[in-house]
Amino acid sequence: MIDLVYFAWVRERIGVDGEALPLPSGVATVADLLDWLATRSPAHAAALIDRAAIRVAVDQAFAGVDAAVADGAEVAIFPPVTGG
Amino acid sequence: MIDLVYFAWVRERIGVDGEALPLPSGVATVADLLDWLATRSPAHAAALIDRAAIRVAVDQAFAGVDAAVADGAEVAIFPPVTGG
Amino acid sequence: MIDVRVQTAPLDPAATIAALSAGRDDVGAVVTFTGFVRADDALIALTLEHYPAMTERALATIAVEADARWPLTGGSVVHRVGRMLPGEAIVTVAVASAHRAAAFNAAAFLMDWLKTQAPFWKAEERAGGTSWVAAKPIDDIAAARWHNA
Amino acid sequence: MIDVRVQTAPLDPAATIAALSAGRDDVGAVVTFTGFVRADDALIALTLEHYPAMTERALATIAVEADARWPLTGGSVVHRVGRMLPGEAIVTVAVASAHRAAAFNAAAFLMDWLKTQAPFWKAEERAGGTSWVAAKPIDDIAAARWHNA
Repeated sequence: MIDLVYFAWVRERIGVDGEALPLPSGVATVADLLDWLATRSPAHAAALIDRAAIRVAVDQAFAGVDAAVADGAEVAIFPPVTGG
Repeated sequence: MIDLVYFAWVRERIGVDGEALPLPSGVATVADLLDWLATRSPAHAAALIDRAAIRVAVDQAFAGVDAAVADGAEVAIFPPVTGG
Repeated sequence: MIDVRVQTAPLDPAATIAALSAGRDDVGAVVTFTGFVRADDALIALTLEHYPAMTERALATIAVEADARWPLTGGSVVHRVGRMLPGEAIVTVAVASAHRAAAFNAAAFLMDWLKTQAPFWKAEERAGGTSWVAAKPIDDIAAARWHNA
Repeated sequence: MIDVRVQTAPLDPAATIAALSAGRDDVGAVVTFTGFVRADDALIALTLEHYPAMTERALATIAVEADARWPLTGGSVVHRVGRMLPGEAIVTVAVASAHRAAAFNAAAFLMDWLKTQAPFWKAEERAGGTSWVAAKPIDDIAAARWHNA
């Protein structure tokens, strides 16, 4: 399983704060994960369509699209941050 | 007459806060004034011996050694500033 | 040591500053930054969302980084989350050091980092609805200056 | 508009900051610098002397300069003079703007200027006697960066 958590407009477009899903075989990286998630529903697809506007953290640390995603990870998906 | 005012160790070495003196003929610039003042007493000479450590303001504005000194001016003599 | 905190309660910048200098005789300089909600384009309110588990880690990491880069005698980063009104403070960064250059640089560094690396998101509420604030390229440029510093 | 003041009474940095943001909804950023007396080498007290007639003119000039360089919504420079003890504030500079870069830069500019162009002199009082503080070349270097900015 992986714990997915969503923030800001990613959360709003997908429609949930997060979800726990079994990690499919063949999903090894952040890029793989985003590709697979986008196929899950029209809402997921809409949220993830502009990959340049998507940022990801794996286990609470920023991760690039080539970063590994392992079973048991917490993967957060959100737009570029705007705090401060 | 010119109004001379002294600050910090210039004041301490000369021994007075300031003095009003008639402007001698031949004193036209800040450099002339410092040269002339240094001849007035051993205390003046001691205060003004290191010209690199002396700053001057004419009528409340920083002035270089070539600046003009006219009758009626207020001339302040002091070390480099250390506020803030 | 830089204290970091996220809270929903209103900020008290004055207390933050006082805490850095009270009872100390080795602090020569305190620099503070406080960010406020502006009523641009008839803004009604600003809501700050964050990612709590990551925020704690991220704030702790940057506090250690600032301490390593500059000789600081203390510091504080307090970021507010939730809904806030124009004129209210969003964030206060305060840094103390013996000398002013370290305090100015560390405060600017912490703010540039908060703008680009801390998991907070702003939503603007106006009469016509609520919209998410877009990240500004100028903030990435400002943050990049520290990479080679 | 930047308010400038010289006083013998203790400074109140918190009040200075509050005054820049209270009741305003156009202020996005307030940066403050406060300088304190440090007890270096067993310092007992610091006495600040100034040239009152020139200080007023000089502070007014630099306030206009800062306003011309950055889009500020307000500011304050309060410098204390007279005798003060370790831990007491010597100077508070506070600058408000819509955005943080202007506030950070204006505050640093005002401090660099105060260090090099305002007619104040510090005397340090220790058990062995009182001595005048020497100007630091690094302050001139810091001030010079604004000449071409």
